[in-house]
Amino acid sequence: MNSLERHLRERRDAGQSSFVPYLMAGMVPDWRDHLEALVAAGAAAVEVGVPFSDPILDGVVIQRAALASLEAGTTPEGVFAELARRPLGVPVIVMTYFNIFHHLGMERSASLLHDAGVSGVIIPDLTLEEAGPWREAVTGRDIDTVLLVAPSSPEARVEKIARAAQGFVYAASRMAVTGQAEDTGDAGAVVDRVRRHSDLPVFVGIGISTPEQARHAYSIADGAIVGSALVDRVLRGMSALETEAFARDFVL
Amino acid sequence: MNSLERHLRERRDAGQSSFVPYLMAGMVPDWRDHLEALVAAGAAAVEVGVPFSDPILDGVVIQRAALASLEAGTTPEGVFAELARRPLGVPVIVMTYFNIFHHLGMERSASLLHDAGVSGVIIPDLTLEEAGPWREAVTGRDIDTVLLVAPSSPEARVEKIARAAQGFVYAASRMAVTGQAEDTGDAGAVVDRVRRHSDLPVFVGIGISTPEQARHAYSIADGAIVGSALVDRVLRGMSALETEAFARDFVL
Amino acid sequence: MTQTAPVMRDPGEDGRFGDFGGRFVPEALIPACEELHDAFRDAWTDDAFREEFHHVLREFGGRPTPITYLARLSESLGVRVYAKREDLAHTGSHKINNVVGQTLLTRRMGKTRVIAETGAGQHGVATATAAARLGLDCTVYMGELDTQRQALNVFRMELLGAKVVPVTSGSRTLKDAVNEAMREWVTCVDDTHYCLGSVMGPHPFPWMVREFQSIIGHEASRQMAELGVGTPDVVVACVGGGSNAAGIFAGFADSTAELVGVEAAGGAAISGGQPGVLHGMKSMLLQSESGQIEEAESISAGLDYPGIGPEHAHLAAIGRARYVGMADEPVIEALQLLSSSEGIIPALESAHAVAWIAREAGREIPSGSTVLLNLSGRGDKDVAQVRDILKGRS
Amino acid sequence: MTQTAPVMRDPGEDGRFGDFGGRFVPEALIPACEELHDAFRDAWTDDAFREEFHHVLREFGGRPTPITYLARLSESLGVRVYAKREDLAHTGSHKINNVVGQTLLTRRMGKTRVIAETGAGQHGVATATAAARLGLDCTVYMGELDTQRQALNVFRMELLGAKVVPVTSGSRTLKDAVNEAMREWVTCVDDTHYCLGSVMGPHPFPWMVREFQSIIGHEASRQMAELGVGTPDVVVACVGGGSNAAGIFAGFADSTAELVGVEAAGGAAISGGQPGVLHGMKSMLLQSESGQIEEAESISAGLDYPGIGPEHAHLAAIGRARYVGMADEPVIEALQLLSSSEGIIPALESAHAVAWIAREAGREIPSGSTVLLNLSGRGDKDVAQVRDILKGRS
Ligand SMILES: Cc1ncc(COP(=O)(O)O)c(C=O)c1O
Ligand SMILES: Cc1ncc(COP(=O)(O)O)c(C=O)c1O
Repeated sequence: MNSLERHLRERRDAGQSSFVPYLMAGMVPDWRDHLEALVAAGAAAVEVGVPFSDPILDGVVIQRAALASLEAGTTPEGVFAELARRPLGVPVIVMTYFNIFHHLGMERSASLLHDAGVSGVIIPDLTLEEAGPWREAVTGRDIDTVLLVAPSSPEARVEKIARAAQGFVYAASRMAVTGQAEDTGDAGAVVDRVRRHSDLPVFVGIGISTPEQARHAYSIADGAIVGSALVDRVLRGMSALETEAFARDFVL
Repeated sequence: MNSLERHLRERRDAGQSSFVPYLMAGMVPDWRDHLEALVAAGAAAVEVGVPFSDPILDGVVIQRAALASLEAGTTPEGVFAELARRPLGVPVIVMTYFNIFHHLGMERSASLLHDAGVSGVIIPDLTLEEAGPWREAVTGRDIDTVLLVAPSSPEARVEKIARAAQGFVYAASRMAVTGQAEDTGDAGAVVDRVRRHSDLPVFVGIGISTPEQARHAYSIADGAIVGSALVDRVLRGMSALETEAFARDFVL
Repeated sequence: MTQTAPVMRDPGEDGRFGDFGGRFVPEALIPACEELHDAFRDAWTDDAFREEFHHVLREFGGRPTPITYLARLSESLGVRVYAKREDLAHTGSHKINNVVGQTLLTRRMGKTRVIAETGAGQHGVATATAAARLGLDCTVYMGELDTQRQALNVFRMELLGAKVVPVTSGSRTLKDAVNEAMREWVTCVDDTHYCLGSVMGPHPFPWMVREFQSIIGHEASRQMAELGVGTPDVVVACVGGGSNAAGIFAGFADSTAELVGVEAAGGAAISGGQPGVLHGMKSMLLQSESGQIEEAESISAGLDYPGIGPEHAHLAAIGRARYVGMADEPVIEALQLLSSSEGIIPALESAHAVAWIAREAGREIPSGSTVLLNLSGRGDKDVAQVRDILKGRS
Repeated sequence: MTQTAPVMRDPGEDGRFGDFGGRFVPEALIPACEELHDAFRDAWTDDAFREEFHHVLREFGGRPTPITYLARLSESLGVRVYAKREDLAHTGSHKINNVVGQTLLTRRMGKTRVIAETGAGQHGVATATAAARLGLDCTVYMGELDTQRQALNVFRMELLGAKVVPVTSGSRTLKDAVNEAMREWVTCVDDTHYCLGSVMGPHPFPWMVREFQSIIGHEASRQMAELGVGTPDVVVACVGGGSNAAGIFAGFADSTAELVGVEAAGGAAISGGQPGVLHGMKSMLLQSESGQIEEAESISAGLDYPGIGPEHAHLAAIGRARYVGMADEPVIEALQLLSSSEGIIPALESAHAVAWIAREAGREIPSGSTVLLNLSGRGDKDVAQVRDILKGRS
């Protein structure tokens, strides 16, 4: 068991709900400060996006963040170097699209991630069937490859995913791309289905954008992932201090 | 034999070359004065155009005259009425396209032409094969239907046309529409071919635009028809007096 | 069984269709018309020529064009509508049939050049196309106004190697382009064939063009039989000069099918015109009180012709076909209807025929009837215009 | 005789073509991809489905398209060039084959709606066309920049009853339209099929689209035999995503013919790209140093794609086909050449293949060779652009 999973299991077993905020690396010059503010607010782990030109699972907000980051000259290696510079104190999960790692080379990616202290990755366009070589590359590097379950995933598939999952299971609350939604959608049903096949922590994501929604997620699952709601505000100029305050409301 | 043919034969037999000028009725307000000037200058007969919207054997100059005339409101019946008002003293030959007579009705056209004292018609799009009903309509009304021979007309056809011709034979000097040309083209050959089959007067037309060309026509045929050269000048503002002077040069 | 003469027959040496047709041209053109008549008559009885004509239309022109059953339209109208898809022929309309025939004939006559008139540019593009294929010189006369309105088609013809001459006389549109082409032809009959674009003009053009276009009707008649439908109750085509209509009528004139030609209301030579003589033929023409030819007016450039082919005038006179006028408004609606219900954007010309079917289904066309529509061309050329019209409205 | 597996084979459950292909999509789309895979596999082994597919392409799509021997071009180049005339298919290109297949499959899956991406609008118009015919709802995603540059195609799709959604993300062109269509598909997989426009995307799209397009190659192979030519020495097609090339290659991959794909020089994924993952597939892609996808650049909108279908990446890797880049300048010249010598104005895309033949005849293509050109589409859509380019120069 890698450290990410151990950490999250411990929290779960201790009855602690996990708030996992997402920010896009490089989207604002002080993105690193925002990450630290999130940690200060009580994030159980942070998700750090590495921008990709063609983010097919992202809605307009995170697309805009990716564009801003790319325009600022962000590169994957730059992000990893920045993360390596100083530990954040909570597990760092990198979220990006598979081409970033493929292009860099899987071995090299794994080694850079490891050196940066990254303990998990979410690659939304790398599903179980295609993940083999990648998982081999990160093996022995203390990096969990997080898998998603969607409302559309049939039972048999949930079972397969649950069996292969590492770190936690990402339960997509709805058939949608990232964004800010009105409710937690189908999260309950998805979480239930995952639970039937796995005792890993289950986090709800996609659309979670208010403390109320997060609390509802905590009531049905082990944690909530909050991306667009946060990214949107940071893009609009929210300061790191304000980020901390905003984030606190999501922490139980 | 109708009076037009008799008149022209007499001239021919008396060794007189015939100058036959053309003007478009209604092309200028004082078109009638120009006709009288032409007669005063010594025209053996005058050709009077009745404007038609789609004159396929006419070049730009006469097209322009037709347009001007139509825009001035000229109608076939108006032209005939004007011609009927007072005789010009020489035979009048009306030139127009067949639709004008067809539309008016052939019987009615023939009767109006007769009443106007018109003694010949040239209908460039009414060839021998189609002329039957028309020739019947004018029969007994002292109106000759003049036929053309073109450089392209084969021998057998020249013979047929020559046999059916009335008034005179119109020898087209070239494969062209009306206009002002540099020379008398193939006139010599065409006239020769006509003469082999007919003892009617033969007049050369199409492109004849200078006194020299006319004189050359007189040397090989019995007369010359001059249209565009005259029409062009009248359209450009030549007065009736100037028309008389201009025309004199064409009269031998 | 007595054999009766076909309704759409060989008009003989004088090119008469009843009272209409004939050859009303300057004497200078008579030999060329006669040469053409003889050459066509000779070629058309020559199996090798016919085979080459069919071969080129098959391998270059995209024939046979299919017949499409318009299922959704039929359902909504209550009549069974089949479309003969001339829109799929090379260059986008039936025009290719005629120009392939005439250019092959041009070569056979030993001529090296063609001239043509064009209105919006369809026939000009088709002629330039067929000429390019055979390496014939090509000059197209086009009203100056039309060269401006249809600048893209001018460029298209130039791409195809043709020369486009703007005609500045008269109304500077199609009618005058015909006049000018005739005038030009007078000067160059020796090496030049005048490739006329419809079943009009002096004999033998109306007959020859009908014969070349009759491939539409003969194909359609065979295809309707193959589809198990047999003779349709009604055959409908739009009518400008009348070539696509003549082409499809030719396959059904001797059958029980009712034949309907749809003219633009503003160019309805049959219902709004009178007998007259223009462009070398006697036919029905739009004319003023004093016999001047009037301009046709229609949103559809291809139907903007004040006359109609003489054989149509004859078919109307003997009651074998009837001709109706269609206003612009329902034509636009019909274009939208066919596009959205069948995935076929018709030419504005062809949309006239669609509009008549849409209007008369369940009325003049009894419910349950079988209707064969000649879809003479595709609407790509018209899309910008239709957009502007619809935009202008909203 | 041992039976060897076909070169362009069934990529199996995981959709691999050697190192390429696969299915790299959000988890939410996996069931839809699997459903599609199963539905296609089932349909494609169902004679009734295949018969309906062929029937619709025959009676609605204008198939078979002919093969035209390009006599004058061949003479001037010293090689015998035959053109498969996809320009004569309904909507003016090979795109109709794919969309007819996918819309029939949509209905078979019980879905009532399709979405599609489009660049310049060709695939969008084709999808809207096929959807209209079946009465399916249709939404087309189109880069906002493209909706402006190709406003007429937007209107065309609207005429056909489709809704066009401008995509404002990223570079606001084709690449982003695909992204957006994928994103949208995530939200509506239940009743909606994503009708992808080329042999790209996640499995089963590259395979399925190739199978639908293979009708081109199978027809062509039969026709070349009927013409007495047999297997050509070279088969040439332009390559954007690669569907028309895959379609014609499919008829000759197991023959001795050399296969050549011609990419736009500014979008040459094979010669200028590296392996990567985009739009659900692993293939060759234009990428920056750090793995960002780069914009392709070409005068031809249909080749403006930074990737290529995975099977082409595979065919290149195993040496069965080769891929060359072609700059804009010779493409314009090739368009002019084919127009003026054969009376066929090709699409700018297809002109890439013509340009390669014109350049390599007597060089890489030995004199006397037989060349089969896939003329993927007609140039009507490009005429205005070509005019502006040529005008800009003079
Ligand atoms: C598509 C189409 N249909 C019909 C016509 C009208 O011509 P015709 O009546 O000779 O078929 C045209 C003329 O341009 C046309 O382009
Ligand atoms: C005429 C034509 N050819 C080729 C292409 C390129 O697509 P593909 O490579 O999938 O055939 C397009 C795309 O729009 C096209 O319109």
